Amino acid sequence: MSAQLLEVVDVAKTFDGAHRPVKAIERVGFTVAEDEFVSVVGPSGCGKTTLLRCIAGLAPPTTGCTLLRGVPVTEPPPELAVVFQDYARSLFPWLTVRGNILLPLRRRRDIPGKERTAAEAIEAVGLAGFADHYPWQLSGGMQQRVAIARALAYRPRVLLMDEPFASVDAQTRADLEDLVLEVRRRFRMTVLLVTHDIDEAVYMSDRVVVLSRPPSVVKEELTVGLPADRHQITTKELREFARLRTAVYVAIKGQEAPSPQATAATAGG
Amino acid sequence: MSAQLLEVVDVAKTFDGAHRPVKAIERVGFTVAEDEFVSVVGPSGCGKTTLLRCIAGLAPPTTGCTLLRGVPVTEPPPELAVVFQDYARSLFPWLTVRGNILLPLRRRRDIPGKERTAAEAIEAVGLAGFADHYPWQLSGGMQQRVAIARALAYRPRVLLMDEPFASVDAQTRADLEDLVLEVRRRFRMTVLLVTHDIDEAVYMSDRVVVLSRPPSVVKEELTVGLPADRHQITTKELREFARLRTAVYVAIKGQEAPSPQATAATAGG
Amino acid sequence: MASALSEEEVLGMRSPQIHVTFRGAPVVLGLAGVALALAGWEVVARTALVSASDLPSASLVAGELVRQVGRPAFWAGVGATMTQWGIGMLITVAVAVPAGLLMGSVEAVWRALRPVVEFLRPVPGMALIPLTVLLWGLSTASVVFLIVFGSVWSLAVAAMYGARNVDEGARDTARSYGLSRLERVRWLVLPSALPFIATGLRVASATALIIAIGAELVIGVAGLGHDMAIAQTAGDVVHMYALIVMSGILGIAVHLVFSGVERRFLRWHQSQRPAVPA
Amino acid sequence: MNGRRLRHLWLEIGVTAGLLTAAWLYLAGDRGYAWTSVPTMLGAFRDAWLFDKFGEHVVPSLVRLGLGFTLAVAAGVALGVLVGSSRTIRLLSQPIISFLRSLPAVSLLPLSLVLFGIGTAQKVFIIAFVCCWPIVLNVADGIAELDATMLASARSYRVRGLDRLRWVLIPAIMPRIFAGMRISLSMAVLLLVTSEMVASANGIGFFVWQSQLTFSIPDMWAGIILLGLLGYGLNLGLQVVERRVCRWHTHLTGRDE
Amino acid sequence: GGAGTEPSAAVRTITVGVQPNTPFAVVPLGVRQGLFQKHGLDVKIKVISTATTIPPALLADQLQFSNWSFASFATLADKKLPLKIVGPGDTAGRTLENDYIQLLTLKDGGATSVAGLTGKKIAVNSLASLTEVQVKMALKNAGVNPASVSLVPIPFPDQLAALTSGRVDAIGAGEPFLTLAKQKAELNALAALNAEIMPDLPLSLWMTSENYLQQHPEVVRAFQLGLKDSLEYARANPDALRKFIPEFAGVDAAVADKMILPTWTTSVDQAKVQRIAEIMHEYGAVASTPDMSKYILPFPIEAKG
Ligand SMILES: Nc1ncnc2c1ncn2[C@@H]1O[C@H](COP(=O)(O)OP(=O)(O)OP(=O)(O)O)[C@@H](O)[C@H]1O
Ligand SMILES: Nc1ncnc2c1ncn2[C@@H]1O[C@H](COP(=O)(O)OP(=O)(O)OP(=O)(O)O)[C@@H](O)[C@H]1O
Ligand SMILES: Cc1ncc(C[n+]2csc(CCO)c2C)c(N)n1
Ligand SMILES: [Mg+2]
Ligand SMILES: [Mg+2]
Repeated sequence: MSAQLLEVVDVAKTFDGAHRPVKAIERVGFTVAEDEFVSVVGPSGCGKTTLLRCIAGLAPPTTGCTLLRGVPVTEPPPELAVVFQDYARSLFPWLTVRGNILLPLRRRRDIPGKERTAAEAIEAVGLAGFADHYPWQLSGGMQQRVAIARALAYRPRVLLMDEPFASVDAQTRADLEDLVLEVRRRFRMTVLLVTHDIDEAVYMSDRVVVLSRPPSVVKEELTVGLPADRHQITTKELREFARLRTAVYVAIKGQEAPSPQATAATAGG
Repeated sequence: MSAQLLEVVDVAKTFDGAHRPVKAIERVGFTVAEDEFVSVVGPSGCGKTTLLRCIAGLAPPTTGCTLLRGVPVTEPPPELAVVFQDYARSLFPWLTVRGNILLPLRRRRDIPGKERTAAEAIEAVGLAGFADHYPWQLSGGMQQRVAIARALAYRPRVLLMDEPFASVDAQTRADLEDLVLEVRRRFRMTVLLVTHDIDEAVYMSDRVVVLSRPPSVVKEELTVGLPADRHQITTKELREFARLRTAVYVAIKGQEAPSPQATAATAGG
Repeated sequence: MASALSEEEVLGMRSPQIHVTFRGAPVVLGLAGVALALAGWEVVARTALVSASDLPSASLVAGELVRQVGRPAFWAGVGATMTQWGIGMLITVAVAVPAGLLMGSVEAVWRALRPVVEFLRPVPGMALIPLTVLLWGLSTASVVFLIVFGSVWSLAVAAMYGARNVDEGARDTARSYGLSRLERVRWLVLPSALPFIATGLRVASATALIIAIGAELVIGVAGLGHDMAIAQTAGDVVHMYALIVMSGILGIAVHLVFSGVERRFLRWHQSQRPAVPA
Repeated sequence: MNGRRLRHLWLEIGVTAGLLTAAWLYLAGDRGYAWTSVPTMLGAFRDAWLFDKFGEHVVPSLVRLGLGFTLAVAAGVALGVLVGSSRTIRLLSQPIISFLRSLPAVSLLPLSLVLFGIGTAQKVFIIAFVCCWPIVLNVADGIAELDATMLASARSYRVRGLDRLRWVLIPAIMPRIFAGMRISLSMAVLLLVTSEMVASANGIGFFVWQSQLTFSIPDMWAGIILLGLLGYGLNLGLQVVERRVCRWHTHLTGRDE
Repeated sequence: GGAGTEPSAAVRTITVGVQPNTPFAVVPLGVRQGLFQKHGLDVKIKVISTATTIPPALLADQLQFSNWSFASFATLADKKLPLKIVGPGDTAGRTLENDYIQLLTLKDGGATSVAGLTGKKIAVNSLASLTEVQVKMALKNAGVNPASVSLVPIPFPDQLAALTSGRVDAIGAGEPFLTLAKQKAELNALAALNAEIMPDLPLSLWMTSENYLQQHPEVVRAFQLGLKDSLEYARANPDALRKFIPEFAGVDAAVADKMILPTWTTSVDQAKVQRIAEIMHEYGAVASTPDMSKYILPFPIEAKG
């Protein structure tokens, strides 16, 4: 692992609530190294999306800051792509699937054969045949896959993903996980993934950052010592995998985990 | 179990696609008895949402029909409520959390103490303190919980839910699952749940309907023979639970399941 | 304006009336509407309500219109009006849409222009006739000036509202993928604003027509308005109403053209999606 | 945020001051018979409106404007909802609406005299008749473009009838209603002048028209300036109301950050 | 350059603004008869629908000449607009037979004399203008306090409807609406309104801008000569005028046959013109009494050189 690519420095965020200000993030700090894959997990409403928006330069933190290669982020950096949690709103309804994927590529001189790149991305997320459909002609899961395809085709140096697999079935999810890992390796991306799925966090990451309930702080950071090459079946059969999953579970719950069987079930929920 | 409450009779649905018509549902038929809890699982884009819309009377099938107590459904029946997959768009942004929950109750003479009912529902989904917030002041998972609270406060005889727990963390998800089971028992609801989570389908249901890839048909129907009282830990420790989970997995995959450990992980994904 | 949503979806109930869904429905229903209105006019003109007045009956006016249609001078008037309208609309669109989008998307621009825009918007062009004649003469230029002055604001305000209609999710996406300012205007702001601009165009095109005719009438530049002025001073009420009806017919024609264009450019839009999917 | 708001205020004040100065300097020279110098305009403005003819001309105009605009909004929203909600009604009414919207206001004057006589009603009719169309169109289009999931949600919970109108449709199209109202309000001020062209012996429009007839150029400008200020003030008020009513929309479009 | 006809070298094209009313038809009629061509002018007629556009159009040299009225000229003179009266048009008739602006009521229940109009509503074409003054003078002449009636500005075309629907009790109607009104409804003619002001009231005139006069006095003189010929032609050929009106002003031929025609004159009565300005001032239609003589050119002006 090389130098720190991304630094989240004491970020705090307070919103105007209904009656009084809502402190969403108390104080969160962690770093992501070049080419690292970091997952962020935490309870619903703890500020994961907010944090991602701060890192992407889409919203300023109330206090603290985020740095990319040591430079404070105030605007979305060009080498970064985001898969938004609210995928339906992030797709442009006036563009087809292909149009949505091609749009960010317009200015990318460094990507030759854009049409082919887009077609490959569409194919890779299992949407071959739907390139000319509009987002509103697709199911929820299909829309979410368009958003993923767009981000992958963009080949960013840094990829931020906010629960990108929430709306797809288990099989598709596993395929997409492997797709992201594969693309990440091929194009040397640094990835920050927000997920509610503990297995997914462990399976995909080099490190897992666990956030507390709001006002949130970093509750724990776990380094995932699994072999770099992951496989849906063999990796998940490893004892280390089971140990890590339990460790994340414990970090979230702040208590001892139940039996492995139940943990798997609950965590998988 | 009493008579058939809901009948899905040979429903087929074709959409105008980009180039040619897209046959989403080939021919789907099943029934749901009074007070039964049925889950529908199937790959992304197989027509689950479409099916739910047909059952709710929100869209007509291309051929076939849906019956509620033997009467063809052409309009959303008064005794039915829906939790939409696209929860963000199903909430009214000009109403607060409380306002969104109270609006459907306005004309419900049979629900006394509406304010209290709404407050209880908000509390139950873990949003106490957010009653006066607007949907856009909430995180994705919180919005999804508002949609669930609205449906539960409405106390429908039939509840249709389209991936209602997709955006919440594992712990919240488990809590919400139990909440729905509890409310369902208390008010004797019939529930049809669309989910991508095999564990969830087995844990919550009396029966699981597995749909094929599009153009979809019913691939398998599995009766869940677990004791009526479910518990997140003990139920999931049952051998029968593991057997059913694998059965559903096999039905979806159409092949033998991998080792239980891996199945749990993947299915839980 | 062809709606995507079925009546039930919008009204929240199944409407009791027969669903008219055959192919020629727009034309047949449209004509039915016109027939209904004409019948209403005929009745009003023939009953006591205004019988003592100068309102001629629909049949009388229709007869006059048919007579006028055979005269080249009539078509010269129509042609002149539509030419002036066309030039005016071109300038209006060219100025108002970019200006409105800019005002809607850059707060500083809006604040800088607000005093002028909000002050000039309610200034009646017709009240500036002496100034107009002094500046542009008794000519087409005067009419075009008044058309632009009278309709540019409403379209600009529509475009401004449109530009503010960009969904935050879409905006964030565009920003995070580093779309340039120009790309954002073309691929994000413009499509988001299009529905408002489409409405604004329909409003402005009718306003422009009204102003064209009014300006011709007042300034005395060739066109339907000028013919109206002559009919008016001559006391030829029937001719006058025939010309008024003609301006309404031009309004329908203009509407048809614009809604056709709209259907082309807003195919993706909620309002244009197929009604009850087959 | 506060700093930005202050900067915008200064920008607005600065630009206004700059433009006024430019106009002042430009009009100081002889610019022809239809112009007059800014001091002369301001003098005429003071003589006309502070507060000599205020009661005589401004008050009746404000009454006509208020009634006409209110009627335009009410009729516009009602008609717009009706037209936007039903395909049948829309197809039936579209040609007539296009027809009525294209009638020159001046040509409505004779008919308005016949129908409403020579009082306030006739002016209110002229204003309301012409000003309701931007609202009708915006509302009808707004209804037609409502999000399908949102409508399905209302339908499945059987929010219908007046509840649906009050709690779903009207709030949802509020941005459209305001877009229409912003255009209508300025049009109402314009139409004030047209409506006061005939059968009127008072009102700002009458004053402007009379100044023109008698070639009192400074008075004409005094009237025009008052109309501009009136429209400016009313539109500012409308914007304040809009900001409060459409807060949710501002948030959904991310303009609050 | 044409071969043959007389002053071909000097033919000059001018644009003359004319409102489509009978009193102003004299110039287009003269043009039709070649009476301006005779004096070296190729006249283009520009039909003007609104009077307020005329002064700016003259000042901007969009028009070289235009029709106007003496009463309204007092308003222009009051504002010191650089315009000049180049010649007369018509004067008013003296009786109900030949005055084309009349005070009318409904035969059915309307007042039968001016004295009966106390406290009533009367429609006039516009306020602060000759029509207002006319009605007020008629009332005063009949011993009615003008302050007791309310004058409602309703344009000529809409007056009859206002009368028959009872919105007003009397109208001050001018041709062609006078004839039209009499055809459509049973009416009492109470007064010849022009005659109420003074006998032989000077009505229409033709004017140009001071600037144009200075630059092209010879054209002004030529126009005056053509105008004079036209006035004389119109006086001598009323039937030619009646035939010309439908084509020029769009008036129905049947109405044109019955209309009261203008009384043409070839001189400007300075004293009467000045008196008009005084009356306009007295009745508050203008702010001062301008010296009208400063604006009246000799008819015709002397030829230069
Ligand atoms: N615009 C806003 N105005 C007010 N409060 C907000 C706003 N956006 C977010 N919040 C609050 O900030 C907190 C964190 O929200 P955020 O969306 O970051 O959570 P999250 O971790 O992404 O949750 P989830 O897993 O449910 O998506 C929530 O309590 C929410 O109510
Ligand atoms: N409005 C539409 N126009 C055209 N095709 C549509 C439309 N809505 C749905 N479809 C198609 O119908 C199929 C089923 O869609 P549906 O939303 O029912 O799937 P789903 O099972 O709910 O999927 P997911 O799990 O991803 O939500 C998809 O292939 C989709 O492309
Ligand atoms: C605002 C305004 N509207 C219309 C006119 C023109 N005008 C005034 S009166 C009249 C005829 C009816 O009397 C006409 C056409 C104007 N100058 N100013
Ligand atoms: Mg989130
Ligand atoms: Mg779905």
